[in-house]
Amino acid sequence: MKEGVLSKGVGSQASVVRQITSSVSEIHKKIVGGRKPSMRFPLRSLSNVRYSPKKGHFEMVGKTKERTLTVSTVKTFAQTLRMVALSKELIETDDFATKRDAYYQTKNWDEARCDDQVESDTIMDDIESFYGLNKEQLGFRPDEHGGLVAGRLIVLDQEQGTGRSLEVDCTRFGSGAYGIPSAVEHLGFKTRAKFILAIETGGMFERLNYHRFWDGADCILVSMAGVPTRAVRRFIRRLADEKKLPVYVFVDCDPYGIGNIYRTLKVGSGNNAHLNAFFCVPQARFLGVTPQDIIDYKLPTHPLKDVDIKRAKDALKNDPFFRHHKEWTRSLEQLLKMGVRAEQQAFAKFNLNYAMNSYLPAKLAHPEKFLP
Amino acid sequence: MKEGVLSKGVGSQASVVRQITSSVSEIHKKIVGGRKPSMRFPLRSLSNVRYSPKKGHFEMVGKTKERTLTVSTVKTFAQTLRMVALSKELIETDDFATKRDAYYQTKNWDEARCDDQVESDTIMDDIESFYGLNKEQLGFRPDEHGGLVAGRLIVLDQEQGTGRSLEVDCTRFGSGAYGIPSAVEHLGFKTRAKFILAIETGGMFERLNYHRFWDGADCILVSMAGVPTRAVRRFIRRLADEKKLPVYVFVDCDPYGIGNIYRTLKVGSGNNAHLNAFFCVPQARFLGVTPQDIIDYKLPTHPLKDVDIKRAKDALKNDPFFRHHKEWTRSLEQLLKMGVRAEQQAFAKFNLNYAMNSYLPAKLAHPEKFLP
Amino acid sequence: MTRKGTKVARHKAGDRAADRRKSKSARAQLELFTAAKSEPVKTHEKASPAPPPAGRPPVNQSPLTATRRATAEVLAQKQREISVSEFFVKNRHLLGFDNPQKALLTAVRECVDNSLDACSDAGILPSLRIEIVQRAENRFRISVEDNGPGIVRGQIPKIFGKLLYGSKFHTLKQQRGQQGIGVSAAGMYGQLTTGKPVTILSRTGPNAAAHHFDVTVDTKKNQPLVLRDEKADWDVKHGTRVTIELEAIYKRGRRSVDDYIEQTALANPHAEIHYAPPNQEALHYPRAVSVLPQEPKEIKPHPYGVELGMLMRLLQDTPARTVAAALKNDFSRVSDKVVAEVTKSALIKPNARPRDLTPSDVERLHAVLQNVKLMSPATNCLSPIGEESIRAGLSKRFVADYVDAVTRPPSVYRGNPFQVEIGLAYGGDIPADELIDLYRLANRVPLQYQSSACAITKAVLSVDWRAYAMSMSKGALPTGPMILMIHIASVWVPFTSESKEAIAHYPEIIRELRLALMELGRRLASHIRHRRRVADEAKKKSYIDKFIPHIGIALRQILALAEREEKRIVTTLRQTLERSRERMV
Amino acid sequence: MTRKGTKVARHKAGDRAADRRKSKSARAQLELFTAAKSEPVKTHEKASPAPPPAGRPPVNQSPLTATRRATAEVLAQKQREISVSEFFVKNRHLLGFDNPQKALLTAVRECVDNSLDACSDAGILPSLRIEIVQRAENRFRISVEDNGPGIVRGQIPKIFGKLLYGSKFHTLKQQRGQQGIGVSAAGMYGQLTTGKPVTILSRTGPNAAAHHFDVTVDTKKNQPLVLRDEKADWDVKHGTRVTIELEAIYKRGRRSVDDYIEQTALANPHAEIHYAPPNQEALHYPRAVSVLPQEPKEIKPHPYGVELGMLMRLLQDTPARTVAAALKNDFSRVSDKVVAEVTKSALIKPNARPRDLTPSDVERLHAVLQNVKLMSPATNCLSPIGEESIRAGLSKRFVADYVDAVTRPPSVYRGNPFQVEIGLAYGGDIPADELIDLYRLANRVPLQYQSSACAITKAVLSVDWRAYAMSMSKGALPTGPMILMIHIASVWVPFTSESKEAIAHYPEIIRELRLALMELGRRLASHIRHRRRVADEAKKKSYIDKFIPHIGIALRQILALAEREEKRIVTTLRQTLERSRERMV
Repeated sequence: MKEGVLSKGVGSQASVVRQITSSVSEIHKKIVGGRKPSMRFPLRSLSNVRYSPKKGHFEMVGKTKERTLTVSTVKTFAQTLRMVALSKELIETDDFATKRDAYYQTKNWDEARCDDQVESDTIMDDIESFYGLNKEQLGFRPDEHGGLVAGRLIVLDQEQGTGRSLEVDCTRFGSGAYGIPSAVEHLGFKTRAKFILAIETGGMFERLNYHRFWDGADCILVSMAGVPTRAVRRFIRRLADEKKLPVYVFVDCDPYGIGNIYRTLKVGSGNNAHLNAFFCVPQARFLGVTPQDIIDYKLPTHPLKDVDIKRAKDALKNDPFFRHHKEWTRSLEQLLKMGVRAEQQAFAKFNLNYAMNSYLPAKLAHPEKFLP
Repeated sequence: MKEGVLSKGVGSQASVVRQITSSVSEIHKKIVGGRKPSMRFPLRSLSNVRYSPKKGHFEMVGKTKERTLTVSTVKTFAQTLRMVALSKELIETDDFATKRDAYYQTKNWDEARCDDQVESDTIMDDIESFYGLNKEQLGFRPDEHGGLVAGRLIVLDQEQGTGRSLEVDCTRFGSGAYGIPSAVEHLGFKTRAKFILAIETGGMFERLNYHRFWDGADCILVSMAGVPTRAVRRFIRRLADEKKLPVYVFVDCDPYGIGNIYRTLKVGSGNNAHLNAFFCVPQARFLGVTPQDIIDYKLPTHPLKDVDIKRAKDALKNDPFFRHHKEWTRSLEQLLKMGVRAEQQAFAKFNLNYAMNSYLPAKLAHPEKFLP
Repeated sequence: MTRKGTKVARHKAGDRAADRRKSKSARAQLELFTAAKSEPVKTHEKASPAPPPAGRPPVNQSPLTATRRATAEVLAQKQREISVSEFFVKNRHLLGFDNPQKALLTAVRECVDNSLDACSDAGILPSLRIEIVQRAENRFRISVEDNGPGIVRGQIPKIFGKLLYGSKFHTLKQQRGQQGIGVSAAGMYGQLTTGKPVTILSRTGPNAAAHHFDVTVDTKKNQPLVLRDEKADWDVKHGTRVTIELEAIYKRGRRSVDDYIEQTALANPHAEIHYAPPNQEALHYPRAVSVLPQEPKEIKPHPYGVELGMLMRLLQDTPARTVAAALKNDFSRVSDKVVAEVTKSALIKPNARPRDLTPSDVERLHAVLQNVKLMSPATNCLSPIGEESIRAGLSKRFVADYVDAVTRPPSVYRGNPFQVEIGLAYGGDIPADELIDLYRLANRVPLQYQSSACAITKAVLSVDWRAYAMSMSKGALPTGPMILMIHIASVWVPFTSESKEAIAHYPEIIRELRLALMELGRRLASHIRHRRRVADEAKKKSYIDKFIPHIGIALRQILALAEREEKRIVTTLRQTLERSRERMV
Repeated sequence: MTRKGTKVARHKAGDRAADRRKSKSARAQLELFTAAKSEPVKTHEKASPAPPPAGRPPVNQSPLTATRRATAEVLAQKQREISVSEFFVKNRHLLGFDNPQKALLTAVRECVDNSLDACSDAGILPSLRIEIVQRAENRFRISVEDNGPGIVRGQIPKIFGKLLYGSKFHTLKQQRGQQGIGVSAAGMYGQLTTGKPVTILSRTGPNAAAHHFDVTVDTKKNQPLVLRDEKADWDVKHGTRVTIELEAIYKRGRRSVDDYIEQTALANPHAEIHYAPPNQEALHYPRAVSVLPQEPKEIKPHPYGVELGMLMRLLQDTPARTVAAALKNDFSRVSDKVVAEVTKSALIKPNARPRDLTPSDVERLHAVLQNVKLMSPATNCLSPIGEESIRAGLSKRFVADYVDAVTRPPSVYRGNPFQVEIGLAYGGDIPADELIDLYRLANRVPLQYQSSACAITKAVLSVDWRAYAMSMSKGALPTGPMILMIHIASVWVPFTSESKEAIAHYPEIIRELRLALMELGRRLASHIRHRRRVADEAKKKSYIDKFIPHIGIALRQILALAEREEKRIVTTLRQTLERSRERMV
């Protein structure tokens, strides 16, 4: 058991098992009493979401739906309970199942089996929101992971089986890096870094790591490789929370880098609002590349594609986060007016290490100017 | 300079610089003599490729094309030479440029600049085949990397700047893993493992790593996450060559897992034959999942999609590798006849650790039965 | 213009000039031609069109009138009347004789139409015998025999040897034939392609003799030429047999004669048909209904849609003494009340003499007539197939889950009554993943060509079938296990061409079609939904058995219960759910 | 059949039965109807069609003949001749009067065709004045005035008041009008929709009086009705003005009258046109060529494609004494040698009397005539626009980089000579990213409707334009900066309908079109390639200046050379390359 690393409160393994047992006991009692049990879930749709500037992420408004056990719902009810049983077993045996694994597990449920993974994923989402816990706490993991770390950080883990503590020193991997596992709840951290730098592309991450940028700048580098996965977001969040570190984000200057990568990292996504409390990083700030940087640094650009323009206009019109922050509204409008985008690697035009030697130091001297 | 880790022969940094200087001196002499210089490249097309069962990979037959400096070729010639100049500078300053970086560097070449990355990539491919070296040896790197390692392996690297040696112990990452850098030429290895297990999905890799499968089985686990990148292939190749380790491959049983992932890892790809000498892993053997496994283990399956069927029929008809090995011909025909595919995670149906506790041990007891 | 283009062109021009030199009057023209070539000609300015000259400049009296070739007097001598037969010989594609395959179908159809119409007029349940015999590779002999009233001897030559001759053109009632062109045109086509006359055998009753005629058309005069006229032995009590030999191609499948005859049987359930296709087994379509359709009655035109010029003409020609009488006698559905209302609005005295009305009087009258509220035309001029018969026919022909039909009440376009009826078959053996089949019929005659140009197709496409649980792509017929049979009955079916292949897009017709389609669509959708509900119910009931055990398993696993407790959960829960189901139903 | 479907249907059937009760004769029918409903009817078996009865069973003599409604004699009394005017009043969509917008175009076109033909016959360079005046919301008055030869007084009523009357139908030569229907049909449409007669003003020469006629058509008789016939003052020396008032809609843009007139000017560069559209500035299209096109000559039919029936008829009617003479006199291009060859092959004596030939003689003769080698028909019956004039017209109308034209030699379909010519304009201001514009012309008359049904469109689609450096999607016209103007001249243009909108798909015509298109395509492709080569050459030359300095830079960097050495590299290399370029050119 990994209780040692986990906090004892909400979400600890023992408390999850307690939550499960007590909720299922309720159902048991109702059934035996000849009544129809029911479960109440927060509504997982955009209509139940708002942006909370205070909490810094999208949160649910509180609309719920109740699912009562009837002839129409008996299949879903049975599937949900069997999935809860699997979750309890995983926690108790200290194992995990990826979403795909769980899908294959349902193949043993005869008529109650899932026909595709969408079906089992939905059941998992239901359970997640029912208990107010995240999948990882329930013993499930996403299939995707990814995300590399280098720099002034020691990750605390333990050996499975022996339970022996491990210290993973992220300064000691040379040109390699530390690969973030798909579940990070059990990890601990030791660091004296001043900030976390989250980077869009593997190319830029490698350059900074290769030249040990983290050494001079006293920081932790995280490669997101596109839109960050749940594991990467949760890793950054836990690290930033526990060690009170600011998080700076360095992505391409285009509606994808701003609207998808940065926004998802910082405030989460609209249709998974029940998870944002775990998976967003409200302390994130936007270092660059900003539209103004394109002008100031005369960066080589490419024209905005139709899909870029649509994405930016959508963000300005519908996204509560961008609409809340006037600085962002101005910047996105500026970008649309300029009609171009620029990549973080565009600095390579001047020289290969310009971003590292000139741009980042200049920016990092004034974090107060970062976009929110 | 990293000469310490690199071998002194062909491909060492000094020898690459010598190769460049001497070839360009030739060109210089011709120009000054009023003659038109030329460069000779191996032809990079399928017509110049055959499968060498002895070498275990696709190799070039030896057709070449000559490019003489004329009015029509002057642009490409100028671009090629400028790219060579960049390569030499990278090696001498012990730096590197990703393919994207290099594209941005061309933006300084005024009229000779590249309009898109395809153009600069082609020039890079030309240089690669002209010198018979790989990009990484020339100071270039792919933008994509990825690939994680765990298990009984110590990677030897050194600190950039200080030059201090580093030992990265891949048993000490806990639930995390070692992320392979995009260039691996400079790495060294220490290991007593008995084999390398290359795994298609991150999910299966995590499961095996989490349960320290490498501990009992005495092996090195590599997560390929789909078709392996150049870095992953080169990493496995160098490790297997230097340490004389067999490589077992564990992928989904479908035409993509067999025809794309496994085949690319083992023999390389047809249209990059000039690189296969570096990037393929001829010692790789196919552990599973085999079509026969589907029957033997009664695995849950999905029907083959049209694209799967097309891919398998193509392989049977056109792929020299599969055509050479009768065992493969039989297996692919069997798969087509069954009309289904199965994933490596399908074993999760029986129980989550069935693949680890039952399937893999049974298979590993008889590596001689693996498909070639 | 490139060098190359010009060079080739000059060469050609040179050739032509050389040709010209051979003709007597060429010299002058040649010089003019050369002049025109070397001197750039001033022309109409694209960018800024010249403003019109002030006033009216005289038309340019060409300076070249010296070369005039003919005077008005010379031209006048060439003016001649053209016979309608000559006209249609040159334009036979207008009548459906575009190509040998279509010609076969058209010829058979014209004969069958005539036979069915004759039986209908005479009140005889039709019994047809259709035979196609191959005579050479591209030559066939068709013969159509009926048990109709026969044709009196004196009429036979004109009916088969003269175009635009017949009984139907001036009659406002529902008939298959309309213009007195069809069967004589089929004969003319045969004559043109094989040189053979049309052969007619006809007998008007058991006491009359049967007559055998061979007839061709004298196309210059549009008059019959009788090659044979004799009495004959014929063991048929009354009826007519027409035989035509023609150049043709016989093919099976869609749009074939076979297909046409099958659809004809479907649309005429009261007819019996024997059909002997070339080189194949004969087919027999027995009668499905042993009662004649109601006889369509002849009617007068309805005022809606009558055109101004027509009304003027009518008021000139009427024998009636007053406007009121003229309106009442010459139109249907014009009552005294309507006359009073109409004449008042148009500021005309009802007892004015029709010929005394000024053009502007008539214009006002015409405008008022279009807007006054009138009864729909009498329905008895139309003879729809009827919902029962359509459903019976479809049920017989197709293995379907669901068959429905709608016959709309009669309506009117441009003064012509018409009526729309639609049959629908759904499910069963009908292919579910293809575009639906659409059978188009006009006055019980199947339409096989030009589907895309037809108002029927347009109406089907204009309905959003996705609202009725069918799938449908933009611009295409819906997809699904459905067949539509659409019949338009009218005293005058507005075909887009003489070959009677497609119906013109009159808004009134499309509106009626849409109403019928949407009614059927709604009923179909409710059928499909009902069927789905029934299936859902059954499925849900089975859920209790299937899934409750899993709730038991899960609870036992999570709460570590005993097996006995698991069984109790399953039993109790089943009772609870079945109780509540009973309450629901 | 579901419960629901049946229920609704029964209800309706009940309604109809109730209606019927009101009619006198309904009782008996109603009983029959009920019987038919309750008793399942035996029918044709779908799965196993009954085998044909052995022998020939007698046709079913219906047991219900007691209800016969009419006898052959009664029916015979209704038979009547139908006037062609009546026919076309009911079927006016066949003549292009489908809707008010198209009616306007058709009426203008018929008048303009007549004027241009008259000028051509008389050898006068045409000068037309076309005017359209709006009289009410949907009412217009068109008038077309020409400087033609005029019409003699006695002919005016028939030309404008009788359908199928004219000089052109029996004449084998290239003309715009063909059947003597057009202008009288336009007048008849005007009369029908507005009640107004056609007004004609005509004068045959400076010494003759001008006549003013108002004429309508008596549709029952297809005869003119003259409402006015008087002398008039008219300051025009010779010519005709026709005025028609009609219900119409005027719109601008594609397929408009404006468009038609512009294309007419393009196809008739020898004509001057003044055009005053309604409520807008007038336009003037001056003459582009001051020479009359060659006069098309009348010819005899060519033997190719003459049909068997036609040949039989001809041999019956000919005044010639021998078969040889008949063939030589009544056909064009039949020489003595041809006669000898043909009669020998057909086993016929050349001096046999034509009337003595048996039908099988004629059949053999017909077969032989189709296969014998004959000269193409005389070209002088056709009057193509000509390559020069087409190029001149296109150059004037469009800002293009490249203009080309091909006039094919005359060819023949079904005995009718025809000739294809095509103009092509490419590049310049013509939009590059749209489907090409296609102008279709027949005997110099623009065709504006039914493009997709036309042989011209089919031929353009059948050519693979991608082979000629254009882009093209399946089933669509090519895309690119190109305009095609395609003219078919023939003594008889085979339109698919009377409204002259599309040309029928004769293989001979499509073949000629394809040959002309492919010739133009090849020349266009070589033009485009040449232009690309020129551009490439220029680009390569600039390469020397642009890229050699980069080779200098690279070499200096790699080999660590001095700046002086870099300059030497650049200079030497430039000399080397320029030397070899000179050798190449």
